[in-house]
Amino acid sequence: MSDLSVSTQAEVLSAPHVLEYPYKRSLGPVIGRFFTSLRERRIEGIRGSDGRVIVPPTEYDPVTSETLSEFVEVGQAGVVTTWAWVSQPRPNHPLQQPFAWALVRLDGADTALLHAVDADSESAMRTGMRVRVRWAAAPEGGMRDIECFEPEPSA
Amino acid sequence: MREVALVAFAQSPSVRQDLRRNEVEILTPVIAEAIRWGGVPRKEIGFTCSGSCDYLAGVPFSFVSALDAVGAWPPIRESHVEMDGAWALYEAWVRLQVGDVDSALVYGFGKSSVGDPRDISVLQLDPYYAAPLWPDSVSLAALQARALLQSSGYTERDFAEVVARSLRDAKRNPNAQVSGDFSPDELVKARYDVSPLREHDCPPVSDGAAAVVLAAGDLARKVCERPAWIAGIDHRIEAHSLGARDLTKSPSAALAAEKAGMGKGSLDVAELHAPFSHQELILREALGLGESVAINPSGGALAANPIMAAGLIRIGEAAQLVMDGSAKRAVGHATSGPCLQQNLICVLEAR
Amino acid sequence: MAERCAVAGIGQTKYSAKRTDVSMAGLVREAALRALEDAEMTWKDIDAVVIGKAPDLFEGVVMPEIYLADALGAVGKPMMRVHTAGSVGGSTAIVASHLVHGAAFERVLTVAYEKQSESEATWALTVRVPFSLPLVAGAGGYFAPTIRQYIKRSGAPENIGTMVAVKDRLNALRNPYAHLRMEGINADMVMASPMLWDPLRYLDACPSSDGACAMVLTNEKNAERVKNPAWILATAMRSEPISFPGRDEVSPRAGRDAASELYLEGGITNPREEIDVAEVYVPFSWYEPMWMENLGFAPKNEGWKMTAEGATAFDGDLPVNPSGGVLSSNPIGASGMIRFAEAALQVRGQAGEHQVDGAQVALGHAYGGGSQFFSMWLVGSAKP
Amino acid sequence: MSEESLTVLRSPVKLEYTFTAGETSSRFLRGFAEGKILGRRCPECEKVYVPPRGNCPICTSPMKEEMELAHTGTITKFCIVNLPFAARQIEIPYVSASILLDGADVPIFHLIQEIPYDQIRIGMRVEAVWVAPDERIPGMESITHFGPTGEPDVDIDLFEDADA
Repeated sequence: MSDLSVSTQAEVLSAPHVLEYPYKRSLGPVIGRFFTSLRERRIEGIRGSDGRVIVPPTEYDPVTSETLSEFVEVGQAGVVTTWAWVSQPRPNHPLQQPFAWALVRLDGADTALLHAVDADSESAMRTGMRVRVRWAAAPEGGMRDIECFEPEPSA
Repeated sequence: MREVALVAFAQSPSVRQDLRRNEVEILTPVIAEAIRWGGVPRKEIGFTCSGSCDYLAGVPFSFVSALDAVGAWPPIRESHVEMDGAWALYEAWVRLQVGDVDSALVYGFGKSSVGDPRDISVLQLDPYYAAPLWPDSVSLAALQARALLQSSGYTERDFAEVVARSLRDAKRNPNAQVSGDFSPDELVKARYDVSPLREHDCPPVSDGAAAVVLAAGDLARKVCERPAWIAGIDHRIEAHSLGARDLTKSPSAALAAEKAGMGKGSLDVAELHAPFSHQELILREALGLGESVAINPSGGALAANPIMAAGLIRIGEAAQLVMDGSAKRAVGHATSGPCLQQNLICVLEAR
Repeated sequence: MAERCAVAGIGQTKYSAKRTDVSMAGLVREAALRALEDAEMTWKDIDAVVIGKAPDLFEGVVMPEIYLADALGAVGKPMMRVHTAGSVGGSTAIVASHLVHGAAFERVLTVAYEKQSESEATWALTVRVPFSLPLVAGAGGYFAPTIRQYIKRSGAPENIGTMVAVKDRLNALRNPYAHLRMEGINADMVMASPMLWDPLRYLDACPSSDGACAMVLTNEKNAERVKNPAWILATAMRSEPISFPGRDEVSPRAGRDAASELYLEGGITNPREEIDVAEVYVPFSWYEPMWMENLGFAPKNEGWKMTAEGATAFDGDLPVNPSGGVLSSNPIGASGMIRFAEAALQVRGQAGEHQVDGAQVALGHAYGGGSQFFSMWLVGSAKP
Repeated sequence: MSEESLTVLRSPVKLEYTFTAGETSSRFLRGFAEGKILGRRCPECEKVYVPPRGNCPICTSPMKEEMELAHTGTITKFCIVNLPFAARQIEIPYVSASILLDGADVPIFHLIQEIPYDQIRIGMRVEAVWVAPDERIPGMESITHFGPTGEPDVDIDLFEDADA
């Protein structure tokens, strides 16, 4: 494929430029509670206007935009609804060895959570498989308190 | 609704990396060509609106220096959206409906080669639940592609056929960055980027710009032989969290098409802004596009994807076909956000 | 005349240095809900959402409308994000009014915000770009030299800036939403604050705030169901390049042209007499006299006399920034919309403690970039 | 683990870019390495821009004609910066000023030194002070600052409008 990059003038100057900042994000009641329970190795969803349990808990209903407040604890294992295999992880990815991104519908939840699955190979992944949480050793508050998911050992 | 038409469209050749020129230097000749072709003298343009993204350039206010490409003196009526130029076109269309202004210059530009668009796109995501995991744009698109494969009869070969057709059509497009003859069988053997998407299922990294001139009523007829009239234009957005959406459907595209009156007549051609091959399949279904509608004769975003201009280019390409008489009724589509979360439909027709 | 448009609802958050009790969605939601309640509407009554904010670097969230769709009830609706630097709050309101004026939208929610405590304003404004010297030290460093030119050209006495800084902070004491509420503010306090960018002292400069402002704009039919809507009499926007030969940065032509178009469209021939109150974008004290001239309220080089004579004070003949202005609250992306909204509050008679008696016609004004983007509107209590 | 609920998420963001000066700017920057200040002239408006741009911001015509500018000029505006902002790289207080170089029609932006800050004024004549020839690099840092020339002040007529 003819990828044309125009750099006929060799002496055009270029220089590295880094945009970096340690943003400090205030969380508010819903996200704050979710991360607090994550730190205690519990996962809480929130009930939407139509009764669906939404995980992770959104502050406002995705359909009616109503303010949500009723928390519901959900399971720490669930079903993969879709996945994608990363053979070459990028520096910021949650895992640095080949892994799968997945949307995981946890037991008791009606929507899926986006996270990484530490599977041995792409062939180990399929929609509908069950995976469970692998908790981070030292939680700091945030989605990475879930280090990743791992396939549930078949019974 | 006041009659408004596209009377000119210009774009820069899409390139992997333009080391020679900065954004303004790429944009200036494109705007000059659109103005020259649009027939409305620069100083008489009633409104100017542009789309760009600071983060793409890595500096705040990158759109301010772009004003130099427009010649904003004496001072002009001007606005800017931090969105694809297609939304700047929508704002200009609305501005012309007010009635006190008869023409508008719209442009979109971006150099995706300066930063890494796969990571920059992460900062669009939910800053608490998604962005901290850094799921890059190809990873999210791959999740959508897998969901489509599971829920429909489509196969990875169908993805490859979209790519093969696009890159073959792109051979006739002088501004395409990637083009050529590839067989679907050959393409499905290529290595995955993030499975199930292969490198060619994904858009190229591109530097580029595009500009359009809009004119209302008699002015459009005066300056353009065959104006591409905007029969309808609308855009809609869906909920953000991926886990709460049905990624295999595009309800916002379907709703925008309905509101824009796309179904009120047969279509000759559709330029769909589908940066990933599987997204064209989702959009074709959402918009009910049958075999009779030519899809992406320009090669689409798979052949050239200057972020912040690629959506405007779709509308420009569709309008171009109406203006040169090869299409009577066409649709241009633009998308924004992860996995087609927000979609705009612009219906163009000859009158 | 295109479809008439009016402000039917206004919502503001309490502006403060840090809102640690809400997420970004929570912040914009607070203002939007108050605007809906003021307009006696709910989310499903809204046809479209237009959101505005300044550079995304402040919060590190690119194109935040994508994430904020649910919070602002935009799902299934058109949603747009305007960004014209400092003037964005104003231009966002104007874009929203065009959706009503031109494109037959009946009820449009428009919101502008900034949550600057997620990073530091000065960092975002002084990102060091390769091949350029790191000389600009925040907005104050950019505008102080132009202020010096004004002082030299107009012969204004040195204390005019201090007078504006005191006046706006006194006004803020009458505004429950204001960020800075400095009891006992006086000239000595301003003069004692450290000189940051000569001639601008710390108290000559605006604070960095978290905050959001929202309005519901409606067409004529819907406006009539609301008690005392603020009717939009005129809007204007102008832009000029940041640097070209002979540019008058003290009183940019883009501001003058926008003002003359605004007054023409609004039927104003003598702005000083016919406009009852003005909310003007004054992020650094000296910009009040400069904008008085740019807006045609005072002849060239004489704007400072309005400040000196008390004309712009709360009880003056043209009260400027009765809300306390940008000097008292500055969530950058929202500051322009706050000016527009406060003008609307005045003509609706809803400005509470800082209501200017009998205000019938009010000006909302915003500027951005290197004094090169201007957006302004005139609102009135009577239907045009 | 502390008991009360979490209220803040630390979310570091780091994005790397390769910034390209572009053709016109690169020639301008390279000029400094050779001790030159390069500008370009618009063929239509006949105004000289420094730093030069690919096209004229007023009439947008391409600007190809390059010329070398004098190293002397006049201060059109300035400010004494005392703000201790975190990312500063220059000791405060420092004076940054707009300097209209002789022969140019738009000012450049640089430091003023070698004069007590309270004596700096608009209209003052200044000249560039360069680093030693072998230390020059393609960038404005090759000029450390501008210092007073001692010539009498100029009455800058700054405020006529360009009615291009």
